[in-house]
Amino acid sequence: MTGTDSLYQEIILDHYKNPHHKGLRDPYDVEVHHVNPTCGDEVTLRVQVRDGVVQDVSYDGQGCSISQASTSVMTDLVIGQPVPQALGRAEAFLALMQSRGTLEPDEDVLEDGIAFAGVSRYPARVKCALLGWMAWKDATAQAVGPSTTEETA
Amino acid sequence: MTGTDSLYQEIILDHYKNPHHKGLRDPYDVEVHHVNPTCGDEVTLRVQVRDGVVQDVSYDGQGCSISQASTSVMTDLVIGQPVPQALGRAEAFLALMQSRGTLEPDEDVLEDGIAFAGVSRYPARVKCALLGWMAWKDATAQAVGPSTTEETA
Amino acid sequence: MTLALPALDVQALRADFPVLSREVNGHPLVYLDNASSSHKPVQVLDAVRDFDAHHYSNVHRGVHTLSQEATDAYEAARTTVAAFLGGRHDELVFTKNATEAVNTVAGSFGNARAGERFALGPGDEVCVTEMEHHSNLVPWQMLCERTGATLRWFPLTDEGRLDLSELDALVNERTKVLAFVHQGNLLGTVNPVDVLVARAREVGALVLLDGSQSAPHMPVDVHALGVDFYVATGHKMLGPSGVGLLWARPGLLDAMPPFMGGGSMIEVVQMASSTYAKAPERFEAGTPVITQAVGLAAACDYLTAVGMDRVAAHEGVLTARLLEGLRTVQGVRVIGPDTTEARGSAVSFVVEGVHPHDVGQSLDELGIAVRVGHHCAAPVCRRYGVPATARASTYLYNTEAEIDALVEGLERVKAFWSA
Amino acid sequence: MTLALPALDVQALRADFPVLSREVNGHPLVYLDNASSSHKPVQVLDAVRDFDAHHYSNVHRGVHTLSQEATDAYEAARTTVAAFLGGRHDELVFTKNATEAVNTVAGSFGNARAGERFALGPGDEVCVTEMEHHSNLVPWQMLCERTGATLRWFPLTDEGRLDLSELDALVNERTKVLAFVHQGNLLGTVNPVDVLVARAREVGALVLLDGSQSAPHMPVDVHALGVDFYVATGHKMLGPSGVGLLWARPGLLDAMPPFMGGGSMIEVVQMASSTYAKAPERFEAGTPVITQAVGLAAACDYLTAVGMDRVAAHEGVLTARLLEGLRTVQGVRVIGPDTTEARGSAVSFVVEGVHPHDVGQSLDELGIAVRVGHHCAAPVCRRYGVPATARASTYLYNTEAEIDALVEGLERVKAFWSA
Ligand SMILES: Cc1ncc(COP(=O)(O)O)c(C=O)c1O
Ligand SMILES: Cc1ncc(COP(=O)(O)O)c(C=O)c1O
Repeated sequence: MTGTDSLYQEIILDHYKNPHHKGLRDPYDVEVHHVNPTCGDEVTLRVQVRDGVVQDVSYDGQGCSISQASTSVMTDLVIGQPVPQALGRAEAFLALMQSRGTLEPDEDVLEDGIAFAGVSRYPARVKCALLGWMAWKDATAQAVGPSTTEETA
Repeated sequence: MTGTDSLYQEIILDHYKNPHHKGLRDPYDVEVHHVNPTCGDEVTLRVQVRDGVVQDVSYDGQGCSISQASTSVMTDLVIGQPVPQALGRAEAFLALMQSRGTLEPDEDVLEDGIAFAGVSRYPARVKCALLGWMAWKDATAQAVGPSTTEETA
Repeated sequence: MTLALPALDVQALRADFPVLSREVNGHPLVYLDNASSSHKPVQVLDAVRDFDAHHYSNVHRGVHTLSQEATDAYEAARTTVAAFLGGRHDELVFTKNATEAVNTVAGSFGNARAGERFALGPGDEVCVTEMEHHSNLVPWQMLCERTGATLRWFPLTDEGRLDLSELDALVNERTKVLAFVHQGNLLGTVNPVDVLVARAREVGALVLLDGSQSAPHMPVDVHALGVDFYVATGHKMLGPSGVGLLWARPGLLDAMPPFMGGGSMIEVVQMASSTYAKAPERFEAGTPVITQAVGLAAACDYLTAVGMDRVAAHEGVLTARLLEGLRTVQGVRVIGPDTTEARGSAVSFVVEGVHPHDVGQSLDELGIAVRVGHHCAAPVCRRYGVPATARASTYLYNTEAEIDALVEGLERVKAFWSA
Repeated sequence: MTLALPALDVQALRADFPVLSREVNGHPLVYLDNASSSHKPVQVLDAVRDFDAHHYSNVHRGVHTLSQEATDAYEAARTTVAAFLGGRHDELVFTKNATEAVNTVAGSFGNARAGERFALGPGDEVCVTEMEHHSNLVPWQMLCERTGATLRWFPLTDEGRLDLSELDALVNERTKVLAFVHQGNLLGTVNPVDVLVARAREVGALVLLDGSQSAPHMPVDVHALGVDFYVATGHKMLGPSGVGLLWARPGLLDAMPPFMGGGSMIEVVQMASSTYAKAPERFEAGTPVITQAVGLAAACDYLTAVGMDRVAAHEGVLTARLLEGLRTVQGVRVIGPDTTEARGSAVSFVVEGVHPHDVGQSLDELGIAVRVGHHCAAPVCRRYGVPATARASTYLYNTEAEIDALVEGLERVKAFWSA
């Protein structure tokens, strides 16, 4: 069931079985809860931003291999990055997901994320791959937005 | 455009061009106004019933050849008949119209009405053929019904 | 008439439409009932059958291959149809017909869940015209009955045009929505969208344009038209029955409450209450009109390949010939504009002394299909003092010879009925 | 298992369904997503194409030959489909899907124009069950929100059945309508219609039965069932997408106000207001789903020729084998009844440690199509503590070998994901 053509690249399976940065941690600025209504997958995600840098991202949730692995890869890609760079990576990942298999991903930008290129050919799974990223974008926007202080937990 | 197969039998054309009993007359018990919403055809029809016999039917209206001729034939068939017999003829005509070309009409009962047998193969025209008959049934039911006296004009 | 474009190769086009080689009552079929519904080329028939036979499945709901193929086809159809009208993918809702599309919009007004622009109540006004198809009239009547708003309408001139002399009074500060037809289905009139939209903008009214007769027959760019909503229906534009469309200016759909509840239009469902998906899904409750959307996209592709400007030019030629021909038949009166200026290809007429039903039936005996009746526009008949009309309406596959056959047929009909 | 009837010749049937000879990912397609949507035999594909290619026209509106042929075909389809369910011609409304049918009924309640039996307001109750498809839940939620009525529901037992212990409390004197599913689409449960109808009769509540999953899979006689409304959807019963149906007990439709306004549903239209046609036309605003109704009738003819009792018996055999097979796969848990008693052929399950999405995707790599997700019944998933399920659902064309392929496939999926 694997192979170069398969959705389930080794990198994805590795992240799924051994997710990075999983488990909710303190301290954090913002916590969000996102749900994929079409399949019931959900993620609770925390973000801490300091001096314009993504200090930490932690999360918990349930979901399929794609959503779990994608969230794990996302934490690797954004933790420690200045917010604009991290957002750039999120945009690059989003573009890749919407490409329907037509984009050649840039390994320098997306690292392990390139393993998801094949997912873009499976429209039903694109939302899975984006669940964690969308939660992170939402939480980060809140954390850096003007209303940060009021909205933090 | 005529012929044994055509909708437009000679009998129908004759009644259309020289309608019987046309024009509204006094005296009458009940007057009704019926409309065929799909084509805008309309008929105003008066009925007088005496001692259980259809004394007179008079009418005016606008409509296609089928509705005009059918109303003309109807007046021939019901005027002078006892109400039950007249209603029987109405039922026979209705059955013919709904037969989709499968009924052999009884000339003793329907007289010139048998010329309409072909109309039953044209569902869009069946309503035309029934307009005058339905108006007559309605008016007659009112004329002989328990509430006759209140409802007459 | 000189054309800016190379004319259509109508004979070649006709070969794509199987029904056009039929005989009716011993005569070659002359199909002039296109304003009621059009026929489908083999390209559409094949797209429908191929999809149903090999790629069909329910959409939006599965990870298996067929379900992905079907979802891809359905969403690609949305893109194609939206683009055909100058719109974008997520601005387009598939409905079962234009009627459902109008009802969806009308249902949003005066609904507590809707955005502010959809507030409607006593004292507010809804404006339509006297030339509307029942499908763009009755939903607004029902809305006014439900909300207590007042229905107003533009009257018609003797020539079959909107009487705009009271424009500023009819569309005023109380007007919340102005709904009108792009091209009238009985009169054939093409309305001055720009004038009406400009006035609606002045007073802040939303504009719904009924494009059921314009999408099939002329190039349409919804953004350029400047309207807020545009509806059309697949079966009149070479597509299957059972599919219509609602296009809306970005932002509007998201402010509208759902019209129907059910599968696919939801976000989170609890037993006690639910939240709803974004547009367009919010307005596509239940299993959508999947195959029909695929068929409609194939129809749009066909029309695009032919070129909508060429379709319009071809119909212009036919309409001119038809109006001219009718003028030669004594006792024929055209209901609607009698020149090709700002008019489409639906031409209604009455024949003195012969009821429209009899005109239609007698023409059918010659193989000529026209429509007779009130054409779902009863108030127009009333306005022009006729119980009904006969209507000939052409499309890209009709020929000048067919126009001539109709004109000649009318002479025979007259002869028969005056015999 | 002994059958009272000669078994189906499944191989012969399969030849009628073009898609079944497809390969998916290098394997023969094993289509087990029938509860979501079914495939169409060539008999239906041909009926659709032949009608569209040679007899199509708009209906109810013309005297010309094509329009008469189309009207005949459409109305004959109404008779056929009604008869398939034990109903009569004028008791049946064609909609675009089951969802529209439910919304049409729900829309009648609490409407000032509706008959007394449709009165609904604060203090009144609407009763559903926890196993409803969103399409038979959300419309009732919207109705309660609109009218202030209270929504109540039957909970489910651990075995996947309706918990009827509070029957008399849940269906009481305040209950105006009881809407429930005949055969659950996620659980496969067949509900005791007689018990629920008897109680509804005691308190005078109207009963809507959602037959979306029963019409395709078992003999149905709406009059014998004793319900007031029955809805179903064409695409799940070998018919095209884009057509559903609403059957109603005589007298009820005529007491209901129209759901949508437009062409064909009217009687007399004036600019200021209109009167409406009788049922069924009153509920078919605009150009109806003409070709789709013709296709659905062809599907009913096909099912009738096979015999609905034989379809049910065949699926009973497959379901028994499936339940047995799943029992052999360690870590698989069936959500819903685990015997064939009072259950249909939709079988939901979860695989320990493997998310349903991954189960479905991995099975697809073996050519096996099952559906995964909440199956438009999110509350059922919540009830059984799972985010989603995988669901295998058979139909008349499935074989025992395909069941075995699924069971074997699940072993391979498990092996892959636990590697
Ligand atoms: C039980 C049940 N009810 C209602 C529906 C809705 O049918 P449709 O989506 O065709 O409207 C479905 C299927 O989707 C179903 O399984
Ligand atoms: C101008 C116009 N509007 C609306 C409609 C309604 O379209 P449909 O019946 O497909 O909903 C039609 C045609 O019937 C039409 O000609």
